[in-house]
Amino acid sequence: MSDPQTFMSAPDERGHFGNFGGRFVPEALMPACFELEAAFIEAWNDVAFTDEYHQVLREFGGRPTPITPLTRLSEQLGIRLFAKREDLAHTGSHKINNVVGQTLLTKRMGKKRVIAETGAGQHGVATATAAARLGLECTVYMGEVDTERQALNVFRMELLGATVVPVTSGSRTLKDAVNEAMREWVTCVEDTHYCLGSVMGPHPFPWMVREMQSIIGVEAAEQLRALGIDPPDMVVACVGGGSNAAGVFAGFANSSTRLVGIEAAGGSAVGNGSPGVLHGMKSLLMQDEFGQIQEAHSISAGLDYPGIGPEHAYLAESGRGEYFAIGDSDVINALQVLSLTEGIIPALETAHAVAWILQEAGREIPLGSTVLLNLSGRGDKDVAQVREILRAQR
Amino acid sequence: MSDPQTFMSAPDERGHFGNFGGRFVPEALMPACFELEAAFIEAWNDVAFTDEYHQVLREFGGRPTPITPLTRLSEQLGIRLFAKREDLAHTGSHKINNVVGQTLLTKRMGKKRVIAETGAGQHGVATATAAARLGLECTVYMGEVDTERQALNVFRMELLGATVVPVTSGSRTLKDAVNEAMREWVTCVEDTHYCLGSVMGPHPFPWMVREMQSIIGVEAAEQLRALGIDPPDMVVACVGGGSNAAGVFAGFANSSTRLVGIEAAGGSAVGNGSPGVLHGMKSLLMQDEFGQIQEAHSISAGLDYPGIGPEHAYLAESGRGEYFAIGDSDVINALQVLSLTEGIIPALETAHAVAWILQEAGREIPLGSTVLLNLSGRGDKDVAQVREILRAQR
Amino acid sequence: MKSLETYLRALRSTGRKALVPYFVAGVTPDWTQHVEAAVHAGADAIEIGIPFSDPMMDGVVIQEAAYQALEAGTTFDTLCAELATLSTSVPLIAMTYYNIFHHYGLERSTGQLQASGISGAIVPDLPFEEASDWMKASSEHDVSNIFLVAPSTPPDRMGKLASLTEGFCYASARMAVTGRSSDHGDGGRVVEGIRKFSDIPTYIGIGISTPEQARDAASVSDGVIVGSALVQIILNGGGANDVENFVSSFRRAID
Amino acid sequence: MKSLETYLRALRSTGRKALVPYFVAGVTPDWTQHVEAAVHAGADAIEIGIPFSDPMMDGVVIQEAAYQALEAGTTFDTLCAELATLSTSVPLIAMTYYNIFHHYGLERSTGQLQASGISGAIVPDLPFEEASDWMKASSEHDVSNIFLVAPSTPPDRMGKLASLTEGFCYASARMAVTGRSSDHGDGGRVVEGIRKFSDIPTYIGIGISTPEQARDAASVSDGVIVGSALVQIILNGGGANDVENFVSSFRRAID
Ligand SMILES: Cc1ncc(COP(=O)(O)O)c(C=O)c1O
Ligand SMILES: Cc1ncc(COP(=O)(O)O)c(C=O)c1O
Repeated sequence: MSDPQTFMSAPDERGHFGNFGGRFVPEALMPACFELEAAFIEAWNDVAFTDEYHQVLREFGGRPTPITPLTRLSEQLGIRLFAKREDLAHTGSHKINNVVGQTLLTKRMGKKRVIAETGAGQHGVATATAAARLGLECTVYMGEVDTERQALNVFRMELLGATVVPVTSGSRTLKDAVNEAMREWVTCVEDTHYCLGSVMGPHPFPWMVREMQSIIGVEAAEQLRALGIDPPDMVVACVGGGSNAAGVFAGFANSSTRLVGIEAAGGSAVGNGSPGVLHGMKSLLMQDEFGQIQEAHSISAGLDYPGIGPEHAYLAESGRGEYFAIGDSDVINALQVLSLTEGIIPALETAHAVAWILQEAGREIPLGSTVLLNLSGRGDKDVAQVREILRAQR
Repeated sequence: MSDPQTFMSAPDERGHFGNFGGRFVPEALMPACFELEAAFIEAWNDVAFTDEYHQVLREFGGRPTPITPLTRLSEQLGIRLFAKREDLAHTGSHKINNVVGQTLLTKRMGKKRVIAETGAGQHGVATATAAARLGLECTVYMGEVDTERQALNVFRMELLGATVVPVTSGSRTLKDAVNEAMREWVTCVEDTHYCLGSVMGPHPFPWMVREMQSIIGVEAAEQLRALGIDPPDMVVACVGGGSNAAGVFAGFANSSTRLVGIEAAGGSAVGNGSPGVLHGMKSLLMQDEFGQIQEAHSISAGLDYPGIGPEHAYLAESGRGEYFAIGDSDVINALQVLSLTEGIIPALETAHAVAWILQEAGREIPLGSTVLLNLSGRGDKDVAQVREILRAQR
Repeated sequence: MKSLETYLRALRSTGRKALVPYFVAGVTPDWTQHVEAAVHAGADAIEIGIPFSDPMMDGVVIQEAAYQALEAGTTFDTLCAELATLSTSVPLIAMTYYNIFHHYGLERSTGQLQASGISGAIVPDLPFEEASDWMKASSEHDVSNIFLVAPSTPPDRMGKLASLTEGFCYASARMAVTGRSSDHGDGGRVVEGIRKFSDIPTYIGIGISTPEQARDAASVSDGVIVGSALVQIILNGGGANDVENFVSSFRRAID
Repeated sequence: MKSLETYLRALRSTGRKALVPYFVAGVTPDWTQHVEAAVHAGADAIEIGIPFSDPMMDGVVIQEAAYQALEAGTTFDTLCAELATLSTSVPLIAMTYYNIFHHYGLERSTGQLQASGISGAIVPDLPFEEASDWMKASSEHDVSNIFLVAPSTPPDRMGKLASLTEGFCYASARMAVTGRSSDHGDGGRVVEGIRKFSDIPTYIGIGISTPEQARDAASVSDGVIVGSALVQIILNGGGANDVENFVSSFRRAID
């Protein structure tokens, strides 16, 4: 079970990572899942496809993203800290990797439209972006509460030609946007691909999205090797659904590197969750004693999700991955520290990982360790919110 | 005069590009200009320095930025259009190239503080960023009107540890921020470097900033060559002070490529200006019949400047560069077209260059031409403003 | 053969088309009286929706009802206790999402269903590939495991579902979640497909909202399931009388 | 030697310290009366600020005055016309930024200065390296070209400036723009430096705002220039009387 070779390869044929994963969707969607799985496997094994995917990420997406040595912070913490700069990717986060892959696949499947869910709007903007590039139609489902909180991102998607549909059911946030996207997908599977935004949902999504994000880890491992670090002692990433974490972990799964995922304390599926079934997957979920899904509460919209991707549940259960949680107040501080010390304003999601490193240097992270932080996104989307919070504190 | 070899090399020893440039500053600042010139020449000829500059831009700044073929737009316009993606550089525009160079130079000169002017805040944020990375103190002068219009950028600079000083003199915008930064520099030249944000000001700034931005053009020429384009028929860039244009032009100055700069119609120093002296340089300026400088008026804060860098004035006068102007309404349309067609929301500044290409394809730009657009920055900073404008139009 | 299927096959053999109304448990305090009214008006079986926080297969009407039921404190335990007070002659069939049973425990869930007089379960987000544990547990408690077949289901898969489903086979009339559309959809085509593989009773559901649609659907199948249209009446404040009138009108249409 | 220098050398030879008040032309409609009042109170020369939109060398007080003057419609032409009405015995010295003259034309500017009775010019953003055209034009019209020397000016450059400046040499008391600070600054050190190279009269300016500061500065130089403190009085609404009192107080202090 702890043979590193067994981690982060393909799931079993029904999409299981150990006890997690699988495919829990209405019968009407099963054919679409099969079709997608077949199309993905076929495309992913076709060099022409993967070449195009890599080319688009290079020419359009801004890859490879650099590794930045965080020199001043390293000195302060007594570790050697590096950042993988997904904040420099087009649209400002790792989300572009996945949507470039999925929109190319959409075209290859002969579909002319994508739908997507979004929380804060990062995945929605990324999807609208990749769709615009290919001339695909795009509809994005977004909780009504989020459309109000993130009105500018709604406008951004509209500028990119997408239609944004406010979701008025349930808590009117990300979780409900996923439900609604699934409902809509049922009605239009013929010509529409559901471009899911993280390593969650029914098979093949968790696997496919991880594969499309693994470019982060593959690049990072190579870049660190060039710096003489092979492998680093630890890789740290924030975890909402878990796509940026899965992507970076994938480059180090079969090494001695400790893989550390940081959840929001108010959305901690590993820390506070239990096995369950939601959004097409079996995974760890925050739920009450009768299996009703609980709402997550986090300062960062991208981690405001009561579940976690099934492969992370498996990594957690098997011990290959370690998962910790960070509360809202530490997050604001971490954002400030990284900005002040290194000139990089991280996304609030990313700031969770930063906060954990600040907290654990010299404790969970032995002094002198080499640590790779996956800097999943930039904080521009968050500065207005952070400003309000800091004002309220004063 | 039109021998391409004579363009975009060093200015004469007093900083003249033809009839323009030079050094028009209070006597108190002359020694600082000499010191800076000497330090720049010495550093720029020291491989250790240029290596570090390149390394920081690579590891921290996100260089090289890619060239994106704008396939769908090319098809629509009947030209072959490519974009140099400065929007993917750290902090979202080409401004980072210059500030990385100048802050490294600041440290090398043994100074521990930088000051800067900013209009919309892009150069201010970039300077604060580069200063934070090196632990330099940073003060940014910003017109009071702009601090209100761009409150989020003020907060961003503060997050990065900079002090933002609202300038209450004159029109309380960029022009006055430059005046104020110069006034302040007089009082603190000893330990403070003035990190000027464009190819303007007294010698050596126009030359130094162009050199530090020329990485754009050098990269682009090489990248296009790899695509079999050597050289392109035309390079198009927006022009405020002119740093992104100078940077990209520098890669093509000694070729047959047409160099085209696009000013804002309300800030058109070439189209509506005449020779004059401002902010330490002789250049083309918008001024009234008695030599009072006029306020520029543009939808885009970064082009809201009544002057232009002296080397551009020279390129315009000599005919090596061609300069045109674009009005506000075409800019909004161009921003929408690029977003919808290619999935890239450009900065309003950049959208001027896009608008000109949309307008002139098949006219000034012969069908079939290969054209490089310098995509100087991303539009995230502008979406709130664009939203208001489009709302007001409806 | 589990008891539900025996019952429904016998029903069909009388020539009667089955009418299966759907209720959300706990949506109002008097919801069990609605169930009784439906039976009184001629329902042949009752689908009991167990509310779930994230009803992915349901449209706005049932979402809203589930939300109200949860807000009112409905749990699997409370609704089972209420069902125990119900004296009705027709089969009860649970409809909910897998997480409810998975979290409660499969063995414990099916035991409780049986104890509450529920003889079948529809779990729309549990495809047969993932259902083996559930099928094992439900077999031990005489709970029939009812699968849906969708218009998109390919023939080979249809055969598999037709052979696995117990009690009846749920033919989805359309590619949509509950409560949408107004025509009678693809139900007939789906039923035709199922009948190539099995003679199990086949009912059409999803989007049947008028007596006319029900008549059309019943004419090509063994019965109809009526959900959102009925739940809407209850959300509008309708009482047992309204339920009885509504169900009666469907009864008359399909007889 | 141009006439201004002849005059100022003669003044020095009498043992009198020069007092040079600064006015912004056009800041109020009666600004020329302020000039006259200053002369009446004992000013030895007058600095006439020609307002410019972007006064890079000036602090907030003079900025504000220049702004008001421009708003009132002051131009190089209007202020010269007004100066022509002035009958005063002391030299007038223009102070402005290079763009004003550059745009008006160097030859035309110096001609107009001369015609308006202005015998010197301070152009703080025109270093000698860029000044040859200007020096040529001003020579043709007996306009003395006055250079500033700053505390940061290195010795070799000081020598060059001392040899080029005409009329007097402007010793900047501090590294600052006009109107700041309260001590007497580095003026003495700067004057000392200049005197190593030239015996031209040397006046201290920049930040001289009280009679005490003026006395200190005059004690180590040939005269003082008083700007912002005086302009502030006018911005506050002060009239010719207030100007006269202000200038008198400085006169008394340095005599
Ligand atoms: C910058 C950033 N990081 C992380 C996340 C969390 O998603 P995931 O866990 O799938 O990487 C998001 C989601 O919006 C994000 O925008
Ligand atoms: C994106 C962008 N482009 C262009 C400019 C104009 O500056 P320059 O002409 O120096 O490139 C700015 C200035 O803020 C900018 O932010």
